[in-house]
Amino acid sequence: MTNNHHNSGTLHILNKAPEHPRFAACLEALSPSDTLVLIENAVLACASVPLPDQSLALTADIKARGLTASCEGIQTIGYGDLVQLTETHTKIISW
Amino acid sequence: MTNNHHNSGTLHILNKAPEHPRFAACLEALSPSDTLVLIENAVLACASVPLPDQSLALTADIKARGLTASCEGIQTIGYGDLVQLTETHTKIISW
Amino acid sequence: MTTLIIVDQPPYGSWAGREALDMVFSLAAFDQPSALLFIGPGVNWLRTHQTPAELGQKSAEKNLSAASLFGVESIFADQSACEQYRVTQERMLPGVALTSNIQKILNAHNRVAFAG
Amino acid sequence: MTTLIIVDQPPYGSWAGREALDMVFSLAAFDQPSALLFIGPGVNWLRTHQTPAELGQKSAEKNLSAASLFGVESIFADQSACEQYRVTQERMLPGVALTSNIQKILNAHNRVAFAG
Amino acid sequence: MPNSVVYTLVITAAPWVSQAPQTALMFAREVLLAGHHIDRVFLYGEGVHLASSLSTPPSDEVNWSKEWSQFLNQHKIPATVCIASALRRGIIDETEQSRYELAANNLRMPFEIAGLGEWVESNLSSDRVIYFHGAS
Amino acid sequence: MPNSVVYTLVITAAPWVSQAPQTALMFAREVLLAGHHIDRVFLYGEGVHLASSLSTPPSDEVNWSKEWSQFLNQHKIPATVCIASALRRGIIDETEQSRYELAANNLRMPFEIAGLGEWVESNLSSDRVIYFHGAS
Repeated sequence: MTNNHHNSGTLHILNKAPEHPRFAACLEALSPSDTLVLIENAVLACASVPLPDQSLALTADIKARGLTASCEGIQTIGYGDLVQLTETHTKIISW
Repeated sequence: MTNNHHNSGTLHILNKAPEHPRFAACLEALSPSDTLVLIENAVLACASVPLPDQSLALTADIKARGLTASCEGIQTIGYGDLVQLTETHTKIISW
Repeated sequence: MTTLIIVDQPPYGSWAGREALDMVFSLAAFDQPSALLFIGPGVNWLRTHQTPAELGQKSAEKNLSAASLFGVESIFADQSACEQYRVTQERMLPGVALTSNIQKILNAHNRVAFAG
Repeated sequence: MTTLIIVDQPPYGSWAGREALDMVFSLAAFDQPSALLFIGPGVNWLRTHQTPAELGQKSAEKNLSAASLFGVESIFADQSACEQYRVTQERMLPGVALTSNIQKILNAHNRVAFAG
Repeated sequence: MPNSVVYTLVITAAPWVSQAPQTALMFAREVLLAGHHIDRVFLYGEGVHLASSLSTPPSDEVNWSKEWSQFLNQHKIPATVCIASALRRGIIDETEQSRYELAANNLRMPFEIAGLGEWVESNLSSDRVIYFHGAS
Repeated sequence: MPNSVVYTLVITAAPWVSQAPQTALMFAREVLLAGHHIDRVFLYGEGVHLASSLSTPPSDEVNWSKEWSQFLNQHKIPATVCIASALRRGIIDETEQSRYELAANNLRMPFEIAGLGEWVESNLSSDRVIYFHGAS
């Protein structure tokens, strides 16, 4: 999270629950060099579906939903880290 | 559509597109004696997914979406027919 | 004549679940029998250890815990959705009846509604 | 720098698609390059013979037909969604480019957004 | 009329977002045409926006709030807006305006603000309670 | 500051319906903390309800409209409400009130009503345009 150089991949910000059609659409659109941040309802995926390696999840949303124990396999970040990711990625898609 | 005696099955009114999780939930909940009415976005199912025999669809919604030709396999009804179905069914679920 | 209210939206991301609970609380306040059914991602309401302070929202868990106090007859949950979301027995609010037959629950209630 | 607006909601049942089109029309009005991508049930925007008079809504088909007049660069649609919803070539608005590679379309545009 | 049925209609989604208020209006007209009775229309959740007096769609579009209001007035059908849903969403009548010292009110006539108790009562007094939800 | 980035934030979903305005506010605070700049906040579609001056949640709940308004005032960030979205949904300022002869206005300060042209301009003048959508 600390490097300041620009990333050529796309930053995908996903806030939908895994059942929402846009969840699958987002995962299909992911290229290997992209980064995926799960926020809001999307963090429920940590407990339920396999996620690509380049996935991160917002800590506050995980804690709210009682998912801290279920999300041990995924890197969690704060709102400030999310800002930093939007700084290092020139291209961002909110799903 | 003309019988006036009460129907013991449930009338299901479904307005979600086939991708919406509630669409599948509704179809799973359908008992053989139930009736399903597709309205609004749900009429898109006529063009895309197999539907149970007890399905009806609202004509106005089909026409709006240019689906008249695609919906030939399904019985279509007007708003007045829908009212009549709510009259003959004592139990109704809107999905 | 028990009214069954279905919750299929998860907490925090939207208000739909809270508005479903308000319906159930109102029925109870007027001594009308009511029950709740959680399906799909709605079962995430039932997980314990929710700590939403950082989001600035009140706890959905506490909100729901009031249900049995307020006189809601039954709280049902779809077993396969609970398994899918790993809402296991030891991480689940007490008093929830798991079901693998939604159709049966729906047929057992005369009035069935979603909040939105 | 072309802005790509994605539509994944069908017409009439919600306003999301119309608000996506308004974004594209605004870009065009200010001479900014824009494109549209229809995915999922959003491809139902592209079907001809829409007659919504009975619903009291304006035609989504006519709304979209204005897109090329207003200077929208490209209209893309997901081929498999078109097949799923039987939006066949003879029942499709003219000027739509079918794609089987959404990722490529997204990568070709610097700014990509949904209306809601 | 022996076969007359008493309906309550509940609308939970907003105009210009969903088709729910439109479908509900088409349905309501046919209910009356069939000789039935509408006990009450209840707006809940996002549905409360239908009761805004300030909605101003383009002049070539139907104003669903106005259409509903005319229908309710014409047939003297009571229409209730859930108070908890309305306050959060900024749908305010004169009483709430003065209670909360707000600068304006925006509840369209003949809608009235009241609690979910009215919905509970409709559940008891109506033969059918029909819900009109949003599509998303 | 060589690494300062200029942001536009677009909110397309309403408070007390979605989490979008909350997430957007947390994000916006961190943008400023990181030394970046917010060029504009743009409310579109359902997001325009965030600009209602009449939202009155229960006193033990956060008032997201008020929180946003205080944040915008404190940091002198321009906030635009899309006029087409706002008029349909009954979010009205004094100008539109008199233009359409409406009984009230309900736009919360410092939000201003303007066209999508402001969004187009932000697309050109900002380094990043970040969207906050609803979850349903």
